[in-house]
Amino acid sequence: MGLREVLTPFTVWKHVFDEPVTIKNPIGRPAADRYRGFHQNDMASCIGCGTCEAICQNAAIDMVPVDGIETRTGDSGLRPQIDYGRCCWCALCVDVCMTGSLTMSNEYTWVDTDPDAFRFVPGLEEPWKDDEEGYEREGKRVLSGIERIHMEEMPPETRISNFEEIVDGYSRAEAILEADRCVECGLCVATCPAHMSIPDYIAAVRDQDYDRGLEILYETNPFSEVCGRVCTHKCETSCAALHEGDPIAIRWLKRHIVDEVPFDRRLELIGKPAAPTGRKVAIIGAGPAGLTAAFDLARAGHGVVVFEALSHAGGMMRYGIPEYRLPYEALDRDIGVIEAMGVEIRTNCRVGRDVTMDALRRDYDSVILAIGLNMGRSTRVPGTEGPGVEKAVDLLRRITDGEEVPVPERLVVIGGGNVAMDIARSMARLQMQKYGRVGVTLTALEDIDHFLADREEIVESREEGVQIFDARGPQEVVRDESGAVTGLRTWRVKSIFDADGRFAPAYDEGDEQIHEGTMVIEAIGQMADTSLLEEALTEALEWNRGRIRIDGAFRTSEPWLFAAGDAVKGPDVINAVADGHRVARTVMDELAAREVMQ
Amino acid sequence: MKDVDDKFLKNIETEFPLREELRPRRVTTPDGQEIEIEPLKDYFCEAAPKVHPKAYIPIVEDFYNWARANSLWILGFGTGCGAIEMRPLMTPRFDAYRYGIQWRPTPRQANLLMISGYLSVKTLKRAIRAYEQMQGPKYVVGLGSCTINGGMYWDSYNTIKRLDQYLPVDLYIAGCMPRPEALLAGFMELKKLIKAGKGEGANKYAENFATYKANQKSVIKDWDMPDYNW
Amino acid sequence: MSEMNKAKLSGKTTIREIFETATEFEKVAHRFYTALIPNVSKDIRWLVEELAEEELEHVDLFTKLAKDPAVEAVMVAEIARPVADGKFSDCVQTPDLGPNPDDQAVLQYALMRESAAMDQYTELAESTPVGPLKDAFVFLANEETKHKAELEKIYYEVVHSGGV
Amino acid sequence: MEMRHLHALLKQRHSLGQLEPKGGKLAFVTVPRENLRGLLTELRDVHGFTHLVLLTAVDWMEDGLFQLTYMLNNRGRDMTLGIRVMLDRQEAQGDSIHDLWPTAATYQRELKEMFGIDFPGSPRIDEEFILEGWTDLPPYRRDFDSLAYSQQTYAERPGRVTHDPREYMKSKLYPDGV
Amino acid sequence: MFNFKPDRTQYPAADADGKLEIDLETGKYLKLWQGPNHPGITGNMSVELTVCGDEVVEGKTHVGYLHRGFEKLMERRTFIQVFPIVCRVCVPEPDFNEYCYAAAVEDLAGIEVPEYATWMRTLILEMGRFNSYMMFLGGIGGALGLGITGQWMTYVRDLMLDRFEELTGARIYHMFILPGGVRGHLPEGFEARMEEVLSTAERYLDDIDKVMFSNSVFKTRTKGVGVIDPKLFEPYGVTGPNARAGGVAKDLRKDSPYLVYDQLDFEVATATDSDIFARATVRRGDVQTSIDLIRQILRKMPKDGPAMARIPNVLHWKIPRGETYIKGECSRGEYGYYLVTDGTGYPRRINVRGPSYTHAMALLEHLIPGTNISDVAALMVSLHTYPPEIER
Repeated sequence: MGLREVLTPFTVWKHVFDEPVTIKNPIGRPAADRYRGFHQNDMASCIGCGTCEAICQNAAIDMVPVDGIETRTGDSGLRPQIDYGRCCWCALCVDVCMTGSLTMSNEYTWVDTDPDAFRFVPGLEEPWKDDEEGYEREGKRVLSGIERIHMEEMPPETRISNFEEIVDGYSRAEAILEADRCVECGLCVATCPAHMSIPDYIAAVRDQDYDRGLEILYETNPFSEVCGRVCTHKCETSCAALHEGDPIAIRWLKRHIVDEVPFDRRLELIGKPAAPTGRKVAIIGAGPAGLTAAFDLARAGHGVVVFEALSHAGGMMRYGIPEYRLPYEALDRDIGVIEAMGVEIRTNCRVGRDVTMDALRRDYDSVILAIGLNMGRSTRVPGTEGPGVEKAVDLLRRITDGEEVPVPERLVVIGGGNVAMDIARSMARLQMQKYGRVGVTLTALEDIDHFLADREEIVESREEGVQIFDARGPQEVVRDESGAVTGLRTWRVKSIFDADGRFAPAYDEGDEQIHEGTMVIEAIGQMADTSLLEEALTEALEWNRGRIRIDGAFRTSEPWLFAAGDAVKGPDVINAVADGHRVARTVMDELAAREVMQ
Repeated sequence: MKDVDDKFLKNIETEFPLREELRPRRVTTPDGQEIEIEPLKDYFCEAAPKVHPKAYIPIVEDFYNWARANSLWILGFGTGCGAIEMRPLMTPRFDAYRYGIQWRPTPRQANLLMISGYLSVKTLKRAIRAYEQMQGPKYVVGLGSCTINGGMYWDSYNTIKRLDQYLPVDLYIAGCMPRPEALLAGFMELKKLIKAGKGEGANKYAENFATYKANQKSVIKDWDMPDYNW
Repeated sequence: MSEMNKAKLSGKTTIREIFETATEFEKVAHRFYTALIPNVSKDIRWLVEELAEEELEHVDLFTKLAKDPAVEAVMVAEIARPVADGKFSDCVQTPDLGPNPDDQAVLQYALMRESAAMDQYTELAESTPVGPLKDAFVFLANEETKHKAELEKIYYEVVHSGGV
Repeated sequence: MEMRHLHALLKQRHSLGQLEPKGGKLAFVTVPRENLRGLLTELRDVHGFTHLVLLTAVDWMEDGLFQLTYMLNNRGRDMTLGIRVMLDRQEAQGDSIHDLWPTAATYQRELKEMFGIDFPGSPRIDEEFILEGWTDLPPYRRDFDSLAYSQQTYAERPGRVTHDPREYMKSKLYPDGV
Repeated sequence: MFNFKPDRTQYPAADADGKLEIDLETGKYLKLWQGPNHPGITGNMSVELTVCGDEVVEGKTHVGYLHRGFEKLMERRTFIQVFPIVCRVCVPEPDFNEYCYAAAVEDLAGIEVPEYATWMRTLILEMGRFNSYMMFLGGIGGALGLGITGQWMTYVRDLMLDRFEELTGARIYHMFILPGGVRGHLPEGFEARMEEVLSTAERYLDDIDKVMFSNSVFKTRTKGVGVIDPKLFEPYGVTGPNARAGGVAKDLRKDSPYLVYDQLDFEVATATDSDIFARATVRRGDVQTSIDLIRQILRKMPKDGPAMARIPNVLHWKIPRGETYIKGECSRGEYGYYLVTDGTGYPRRINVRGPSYTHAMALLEHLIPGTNISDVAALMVSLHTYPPEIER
């Protein structure tokens, strides 16, 4: 031990004159900008999807109803409540948040004598509600996929010359990747008219358990192969994933399941119908609503006969939707399953002509009217009477039936809905086959943002060479001296809806245009052909603004007659399917009730 | 409810007998005397804790409370992870000593027990002992989520979930773990409580002694200490 | 509204007279729609009933205004918010109603009537010097325009409904 | 390559299973219980695997097996070999290696307590290690349900309710399911 | 095979299962419990000492006071849900758990981590190592009654915690390294503020050299005390600085480079005496290495780049069956995660290999007999053990 070793330690006494490092007032010292303090939630952008609850490994989050937040499409109306007797401030909930509404402040002081006080719903009244500082995740969410897996499609130049299906469908690998993005919040289920168990069948895709997937599909939708292709997929508008990225391709995943299960296996999985009950139900119209009802009723053991005026079953699914969107074989397979349940479909049998309503009423326990909207509306502007002006639904029907339809070199379509796109694209294909080029002009009252058609329909139409003139109000079908159509005269629509979104058109007469074409196709709307009801029944029934009045369970005012589908509600396949289920359930209840009465 | 494989179920009486040194027995003292001893009774007082009455004159009680509030002596017992944020408080940067707060190495000198987060059953046993050995009036502060509702160990088989079932908690500080600044804020709040005469944890413990004991014994299966060790 | 109607109106010299005449026109319209009700199929009867109902509302309004001493103030207040016509003319046709018209035909007919009435009141207003009388015509033109706008909404819902 | 070479060398003598390499420096191999001791001794004394990294178990309850993993490391050549021994889950018993590596005694005590795998002869094997007064199944076994035990034994703070968004939306928007 | 048994000639012999025949009632021996009530860095564990006078005859370690059942809890959590709890395994140096776990998951799931993230991880680990050594240097002085080191080192550690806070958003449990990458980028001006901390640290360390390492009292109390025979290193699984203090220049950062250590220049500190003093000097050298490494990393790391790889949706992330072992050199030795997956969304088994497990149990029990009561604390601290990683 040297003296040096004894003395050296004393040299640090020099620090006695240093400025002390003590923080003067440490209580409430601001934490770093990124500090993970107490939670904040932007109530307006939160959608209550519960993904935060799902990821919390401490079960610290409850989803609770909050005053002033309503349950609506795409928002469950629930908000996260956090238990600070559980939280570990890992901020996984922030990272996984689908909308980015959940963040953290850098506030960290919370002292209380009551252990039950440490629960709160962020975004309501906490003092740090509006603090700017605090943890937010860097960029968009990374814990679940943002971008949709690309769907392979036939390129425009290939598809325009034929009616082959455009969309390829996902491969297994692609489907798994896409299904993987789903967070299973279930917000979509309420939006789907048929309330399909969307998260469950997406989980089945992820697990590669297609049998289970198919069974789930058939619980709520016997037209899954059709819907997997042409559904208006409103579910995707309430998908939690769309707030930061693309919504899950729910429709394509549904299709993928059906694609992966061979038809025979499908029949096996669906199984046999229940023992016959001896009851008979007549259904008028073999469209999605009628056939869905038929499927449900037949499965329950009731005898079902479907009356179809046209030569094939399927209704608008067959005669309205062109083959390139929905191949007939796909539709046939869905209908095949329904027929396998023992449903008898009498095609070419028009009620009112080949069989009367009275006869149906007499011979069957119940009758379901599912006639759809099969008559096209006309604008009835001057010049619409006479040759050269067609209605879209009529033309589509004729194309499906294989009839020869007139194909002019240039034509004009009026309308901005899916039917307008369907006819425009169908005619474009026919023109391509006949002339080698496309000459279709599409005009619509609505501006492009208000088109009722699906976005991809518009995009694909344009890709295929359809010229779209939006916000054009038709004034007259122009004809030459011989009466032959030469074009359509339109005015520009300055605005079409008022501030409340109600129809209030304003035209600019000064902006007039003539769209050339030797044919005008009107595709503005459809209506039901209720002539089959005949006068007495029409008088006997209650009506509601032009449609047969039904109650919540699809009963008409006549106890034996039920109505469903587009004719009473609207306006797409999945709604019709949903209606079909509901009306079938009512009919079954009624039949059971009658059983009890007797 | 879970299935239990009986093979592994242990009988508390036979599997966890009282440790040899705690059993009543005859011993020979160093000076040759033979005596009977019963350690659990001989070494500890059996009397249960009593409620500490308030001073008769309010102003005196107020004075007591003021004094108590300004000498929070913490037992240096890091029962869980939160203890690591107490070290900065003992050092110059945060310097809790200036607020009359200091750490003591033995329960006899301390009046504040900080339960710094989760408590395993094994530590709970020691914490109870430490608490009971402390002189009244004494206080308990729970740090972090774990003391409130189990925290991130909510599904653990070895940690208690609610501290207030086993010890009378005067105050909770939220966080996982709470920062030194939050701890200081907690101490200031505790001082206010004591000054207002609301730091009544020890009396609560005395009043509800039977309930606390029953709760403690329901999780500490091998109870091998006297019911109250002070 | 025919030229004859226009002639009838342009001869009037007081507001009260104008309103009384206008009321007459509305009554005629009401009678017309009421008579049409049994002629249309039951499923579109709601439409004709609604039209008749609305004409009747106008009758009530005009009758009340004709008796109201503060009519001028009411009118001035009303016409301070002019209603613009959007000229949604593809539906303003004059269809031959025939014995059993359909919903679209009825609507187009009604729209034509409202449109014509609106035009005529507007014309009368333009040809009348500034004063209470002019205000009365402007007011009436406004009323018909509002009515037409309401009909246009129904028209869009009915005719363009299936435009999916 | 080296790992493969070593495996080829030892395979016959110790009835080793297939070598499962994980990258170049880590590999796993299965050995019958009776060959374990010989293999470990040879690896330690001849091949430089002198460092016992860890000894732990994996419960393959569905197969009725416990897997013991002996992780050995050759520090000079930076090679790690995971040696697996499969034990019958019923009355599971392993062979103590505390005389090869004294530190193994600690691991074996833990395995006894947490999995119920006995290692006869290992020092202090029957003493309580981490747990105190434990009366239930050894907690690391798969058939021990931690959450259920926790809920039975300790009281959770009451008063929390949560709602499933999907079911809640159903109750609000289409209560009768349609 | 080896003679690891301590010299017990003066004391009663142990019987076959290791129990000593000590009759406490003779009055010659006394049982003394050290801990668990203990605020020092040895933490919440206890040693049951049997003493004769002030000499320790036997020491039995008791752990489990901090047992939370992590390895069980991890089996109940999905792969992402494990991420927030791993850091709690070791309180003073949590980042190593995050790294080892993330790397193990990435290994089994086949995920390539972006370059920026690997640099960031290295930075975080070195910052964590620095903090851990700060606790050691404070603790070793404190254990011998030199209170000032604890005061200084806690302060310096706190400065580093400020840097952690601004970078990761938390002081102690950073939860920054997650499977797939890291959670963020360096904040603006971070390098300068870090440099300030590092130079402050160097100044304080300089003082530590004067007040502790050149202090004759410290030297006398630590030199030749608590010597671990290097022959014991392998059988007792001694790694890291404890082994380096005995001349074994093994450091996984050098021997089995992970992250970006192969792109960094550094030397590992070693000593030869294998006593408490040597173990303290090795750590003193290592702090300097860490400081240099942090500077180097900040200089060399890419300025920008993605922080996260694309990972599957964490809510239903399944990893195919497999097993792996990921290791690294933490401040106390070899730290490793043994991860077994079975194709489900949950780990089949995770085993945490903490260096304290071997150092604080068998080794400590072996070293204690024959020491003086007052040296036991210093001995425990010098092994640099953290109880939470023993019992997990």
